[in-house]
Amino acid sequence: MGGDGTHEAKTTYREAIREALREALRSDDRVFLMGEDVGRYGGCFGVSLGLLEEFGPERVRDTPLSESGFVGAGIGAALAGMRPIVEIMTVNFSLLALDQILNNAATLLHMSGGQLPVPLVIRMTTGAGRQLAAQHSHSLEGWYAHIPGIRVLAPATLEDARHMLAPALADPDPVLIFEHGSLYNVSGELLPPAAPVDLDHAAIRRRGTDISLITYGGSLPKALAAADELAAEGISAEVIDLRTLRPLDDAAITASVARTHRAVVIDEAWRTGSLAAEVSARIAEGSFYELDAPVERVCSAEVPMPYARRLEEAALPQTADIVAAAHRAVD
Amino acid sequence: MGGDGTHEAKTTYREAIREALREALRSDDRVFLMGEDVGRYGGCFGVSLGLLEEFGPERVRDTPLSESGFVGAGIGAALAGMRPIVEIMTVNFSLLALDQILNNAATLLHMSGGQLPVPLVIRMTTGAGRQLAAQHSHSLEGWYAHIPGIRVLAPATLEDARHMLAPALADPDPVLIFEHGSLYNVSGELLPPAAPVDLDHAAIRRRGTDISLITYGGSLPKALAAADELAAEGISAEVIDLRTLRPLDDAAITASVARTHRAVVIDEAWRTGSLAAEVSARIAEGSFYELDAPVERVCSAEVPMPYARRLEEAALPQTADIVAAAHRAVD
Amino acid sequence: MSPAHHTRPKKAPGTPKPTKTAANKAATSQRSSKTEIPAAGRGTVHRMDLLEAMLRIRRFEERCVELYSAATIRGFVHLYIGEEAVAVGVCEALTPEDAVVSTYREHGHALARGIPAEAVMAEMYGRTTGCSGGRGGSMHLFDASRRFYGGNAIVAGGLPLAAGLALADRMRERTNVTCCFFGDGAFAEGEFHETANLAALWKLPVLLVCENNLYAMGTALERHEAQTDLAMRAASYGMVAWAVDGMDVEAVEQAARRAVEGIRAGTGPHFLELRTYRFRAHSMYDPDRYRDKAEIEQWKDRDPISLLTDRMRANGELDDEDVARIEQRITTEIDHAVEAAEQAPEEPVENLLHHVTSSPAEGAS
Amino acid sequence: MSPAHHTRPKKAPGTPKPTKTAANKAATSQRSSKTEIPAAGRGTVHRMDLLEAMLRIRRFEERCVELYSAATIRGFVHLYIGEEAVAVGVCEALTPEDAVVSTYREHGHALARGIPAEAVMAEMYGRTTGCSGGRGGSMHLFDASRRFYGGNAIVAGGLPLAAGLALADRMRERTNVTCCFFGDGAFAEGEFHETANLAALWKLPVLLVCENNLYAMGTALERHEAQTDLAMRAASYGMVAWAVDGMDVEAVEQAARRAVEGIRAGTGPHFLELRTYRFRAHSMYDPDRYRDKAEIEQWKDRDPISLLTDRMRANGELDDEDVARIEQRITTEIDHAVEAAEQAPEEPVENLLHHVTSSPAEGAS
Ligand SMILES: Cc1ncc(C[n+]2csc(CCOP(=O)(O)OP(=O)(O)O)c2C)c(N)n1
Ligand SMILES: Cc1ncc(C[n+]2csc(CCOP(=O)(O)OP(=O)(O)O)c2C)c(N)n1
Ligand SMILES: [Mg+2]
Ligand SMILES: [Mg+2]
Repeated sequence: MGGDGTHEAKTTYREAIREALREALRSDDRVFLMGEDVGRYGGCFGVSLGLLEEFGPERVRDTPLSESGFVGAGIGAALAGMRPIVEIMTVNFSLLALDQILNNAATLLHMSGGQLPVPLVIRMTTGAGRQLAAQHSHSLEGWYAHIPGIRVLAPATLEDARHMLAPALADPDPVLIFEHGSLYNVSGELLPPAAPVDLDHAAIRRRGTDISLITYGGSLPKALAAADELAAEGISAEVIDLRTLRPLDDAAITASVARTHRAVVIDEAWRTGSLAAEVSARIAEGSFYELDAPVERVCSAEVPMPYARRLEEAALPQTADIVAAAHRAVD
Repeated sequence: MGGDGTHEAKTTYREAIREALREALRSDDRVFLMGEDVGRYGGCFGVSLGLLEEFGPERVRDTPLSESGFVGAGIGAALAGMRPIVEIMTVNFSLLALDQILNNAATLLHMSGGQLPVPLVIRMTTGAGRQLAAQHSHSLEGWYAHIPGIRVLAPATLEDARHMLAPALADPDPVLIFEHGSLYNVSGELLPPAAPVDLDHAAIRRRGTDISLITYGGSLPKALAAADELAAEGISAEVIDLRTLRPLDDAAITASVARTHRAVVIDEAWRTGSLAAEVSARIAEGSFYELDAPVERVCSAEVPMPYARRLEEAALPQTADIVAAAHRAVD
Repeated sequence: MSPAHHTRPKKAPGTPKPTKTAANKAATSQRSSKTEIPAAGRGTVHRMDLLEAMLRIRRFEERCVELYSAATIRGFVHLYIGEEAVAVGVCEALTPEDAVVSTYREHGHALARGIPAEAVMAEMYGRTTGCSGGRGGSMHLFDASRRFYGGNAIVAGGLPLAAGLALADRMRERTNVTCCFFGDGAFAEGEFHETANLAALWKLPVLLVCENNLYAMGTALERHEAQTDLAMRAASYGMVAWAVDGMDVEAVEQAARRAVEGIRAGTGPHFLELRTYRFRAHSMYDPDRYRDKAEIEQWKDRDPISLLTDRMRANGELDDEDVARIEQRITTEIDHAVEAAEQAPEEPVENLLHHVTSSPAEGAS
Repeated sequence: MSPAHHTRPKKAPGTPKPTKTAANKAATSQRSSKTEIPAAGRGTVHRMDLLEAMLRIRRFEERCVELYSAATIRGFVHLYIGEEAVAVGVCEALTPEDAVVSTYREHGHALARGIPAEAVMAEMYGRTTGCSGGRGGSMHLFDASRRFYGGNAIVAGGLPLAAGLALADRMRERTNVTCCFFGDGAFAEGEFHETANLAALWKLPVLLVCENNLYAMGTALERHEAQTDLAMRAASYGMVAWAVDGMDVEAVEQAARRAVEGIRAGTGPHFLELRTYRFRAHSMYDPDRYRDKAEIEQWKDRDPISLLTDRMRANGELDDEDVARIEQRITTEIDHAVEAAEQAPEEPVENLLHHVTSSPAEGAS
């Protein structure tokens, strides 16, 4: 993460996103933010607090509860020259708009023979961990990463939260941004950008030589904690933050596995059919002769998320599970 | 397949499904069929032709165009003691009902602490190959196979088309059945069932020793054709029909790979995040020391399906692609 | 909008006149354990019963606030304070055979339906004795024995289920009614419209109960609905629809009874718009920045509990002693519920994968 | 239902009176190349123009039947025969700056919007010269230069797009109208309702054009809609809504002009229910078992083309020679379109992954 826990907090993930939104709204009058409760309420998780006051109700636009309707309207507005940022409160509700995303946003450019790019950004909260139970704890970004024609981002650090939005808006095609709910309160010092964020590359968050821990989003802090624990045992773990879930940065994954020869993929989605499955398959297919042990996956248990705290904790990937998986791979 | 091409045709895949529906409607008065145009029209692909006349409009129930509404109604009816068979015309429209399937059908049993099983069957057509272009050519069964709490079936033979429905209806939990559009006209002799179809196991459709071709649904005929070609070259390919996409029959996959040490997974979905990725990952993770070559995947190109015939053919897995993948694995 | 938007239930053309019914035995089982209740009447005893039911919800919710603040119960918790007349009045009109489909703001519905406070409280504690075995939490209360089908955290997600439950009852020739609660916010969701059309087209025995509390989270009705007369909108589907004062429990009960009668008589779905207000924020997370304090105070003047107690006091039907006795009984009940929840077992982690499918040994695929 | 259900457009309260406009230059560019058309008038020349536009669609569709039967064009093909007056009348009221969103039954809309028959035909041949480069096919015609945004094979899927196009125009202070075509079947989809509410709530400059041909595939209107008066249903959102005889191209044009005027004047979305009928099956796949042959014949008596030619002949505005001349011109045009399509190149397979994203070298991730 940008800062360490003991540091004087300078900003939070939430504020970093808000600042990115503010910058976008200030610098391009084609940009507007639209979604349920983004205005008066200040955003379901407080992300857009204050933006209505600054930019007014046309550009910070509260919508009715009509996910398909307003996501589709975002697509239409993008076709007509705007640069909409559509917020879907959480990934759980995005299913109601999935037809619009798959069949229109991701498809119009191709279906029209290249005539109709859709410069749209869709943001949504993802993930579990707050005892919100079965209908409010999904991690479905892997589904979106299946769809040709869109880019899928998962900012896991303050810097990515702050700086991924501008290049996302500059992308002529639809970009989906998944913000893990457990990250909003993460705080730290925001490092000034050395260069514009590059949406094509994964980031090495920690260098290591014995094993690659490959993850993204809300699982990054757990992977880093696991790397700490492993380091204490003398195992040097490299931590790869995928950042962009589509297109995947194959080169970064391959290079890391070429160094470490072992990999654990950590993903909060249900194991079967997760993005972790794709990453695991790519490693085994592409780095077959580099691997010294089977790829390990640490994912959520295949259960609709239970409410009870202990059950939820047991269902989710935890640092201890990552450490155990690394042991299996290394031993 | 049940019969070979030269045989006097006894039945078709379409008729086999119709017969299964007829049997279900006859033998249990809690069963009813509901969906768009299942009645007067006879089913969008003619599957339910004649059933309205036989069972009347209450039990062969045409619905408005309201995928979320009538799928949810199917769930409710199942909760209240019926055994609904809901037809969604095609998987493309199932996105509009995905929230109901994921957040209600698959989840109610768990959320309610075991009080509310949902004995519902949902059928839909899947797949491409008929120049229906980007919005009508999806293969999204892999997404459904990601969801805990449901069973996912893909009948690929006349026998499975005819005999999978009864055990699906007997399952106390939701079962999704994917019928590939290109199979409806497949015809052949229907073999009498030796035993009730077992929904937990994959089937070996052809025995072989050199390589495992693992597939399901509409790709099975292509895999069998590839096995023929390979046999001509002296390569003995085993063809595994997964049949049940969730839960996957790990034992069958593992056993086959233990025999052949090589695998090609064939799946009409887009490659990234496909069910083929899960199968490939499972093989590499579970049969790591058995594999003599990287698992190969033959999937659709990552493109919204183009209309033009040659482009569509190029986008879809073809027999030649399977043969080529097998060569890569064997060489 | 102010309380002035309230109207009394209007008679729609073709509605059956209210008739006597024994239907109110439904969810009162829990309450009736303390005293013998005569068949449905408008009398003192009945009003006392309505009062107690509303107070139970109020005090239960207040206890939730404490427990949530102490981080004892978690997740998203949506309180029903201010809306008690709706759940109590409507559930009074249902029989045990009828079905109820609810939302995430459903403590009130669950209690009014007769689910014991103990089972609801234990659910929020995530204990095995909870009405969903601790797997559901505040937003997912279930009780199959009372045909209480949850508990749905997807706005409008319960509506299609309700249509299906009703369809099954109709196909099995049972005269049950399925009652579905949802908010004004759900009106903007496509699922509401798909369900309304299905229900009206197929003349399903559904009671659609719209709790119009004027807000969907922070978004006021007039900023999420082009046409704010929701009863009129529902009527455009060709179903009977009335707007009712949702703060007056007797008005609610009367309208619900009349609607349920109509539905049982085969006249198809009925729609009630219950004009109400939540006195607290949307959820325990919500700082409630978007509402005018004066508006809230104005509505509190029409507190459904005061409204009923004032009426009863004016009639000489209620005195301080009665109130104290009821309050005492409820306090005991809720204290007991909390204690029981605290002592109840947690599900062992080994059982995590139970109830994923009905087969005992399954879970992961 | 029979043709008797037709009504003339009703004036809704508060609608601006029709005024003269130069707006009809829109999609007529293609036709106007053959002759100088005077400013919008109800005169002979104009009617001749409407006739030619309808005939072009009819003949084009008839050619599609032949080509489909010969397996030259493939996929799902939905013909517009019988409904020509709708596309022609409505498009006549639009300017080139206005936007059009359509359905899978859109050959008529595309031609009426002025997309050359050649580009539409080549699309169905799957050739690079097609209006979607051969990647869309019959259900996905596009032409960005004419603001023709497709072609949507998901019923009701285009409606939210239309709201967004209109929102953008409003935010950029452009006075364009977005016209969205959809069928009666779309009325049952949640997306229609979400869009109708958004459009009415935000007063978006949208013209909602419901082609009520009484069937959604094999399901008759009264078996998919609880309330079959669709204009009334739309009006319940607080938008201006009229039912119009969709077989009378002049009535359609008049209503569309009036609606477009109202929208441009800032009175928010307008809804037109155009009562029409498809003379052929739902698609080329459909054996059409669900309709009464007598019903079809009854509707054919109101063929929009005969209706107009009869009127013109009665007025002495049209003779056999005129008809022959127009037919000849159209035959030539379509023959040419077919020939051109046959000779047009196919996209090389190497370009399969083009246009997946805008970056030139991408495709697979
Ligand atoms: C489909 C969906 N979208 C958004 C949300 C987030 N959300 C939860 S409650 C709520 C407001 C609902 O308002 P209303 O229907 O009026 O019910 P109320 O909370 O007022 O009782 C919202 C937006 C959700 N749960 N489901
Ligand atoms: C969401 C969705 N559901 C089902 C279909 C299959 N389908 C295609 S057209 C059609 C009928 C649509 O009827 P209507 O809207 O009246 O238009 P029409 O074909 O009569 O012009 C159906 C059911 C679809 N394309 N999309
Ligand atoms: Mg509300
Ligand atoms: Mg129609």
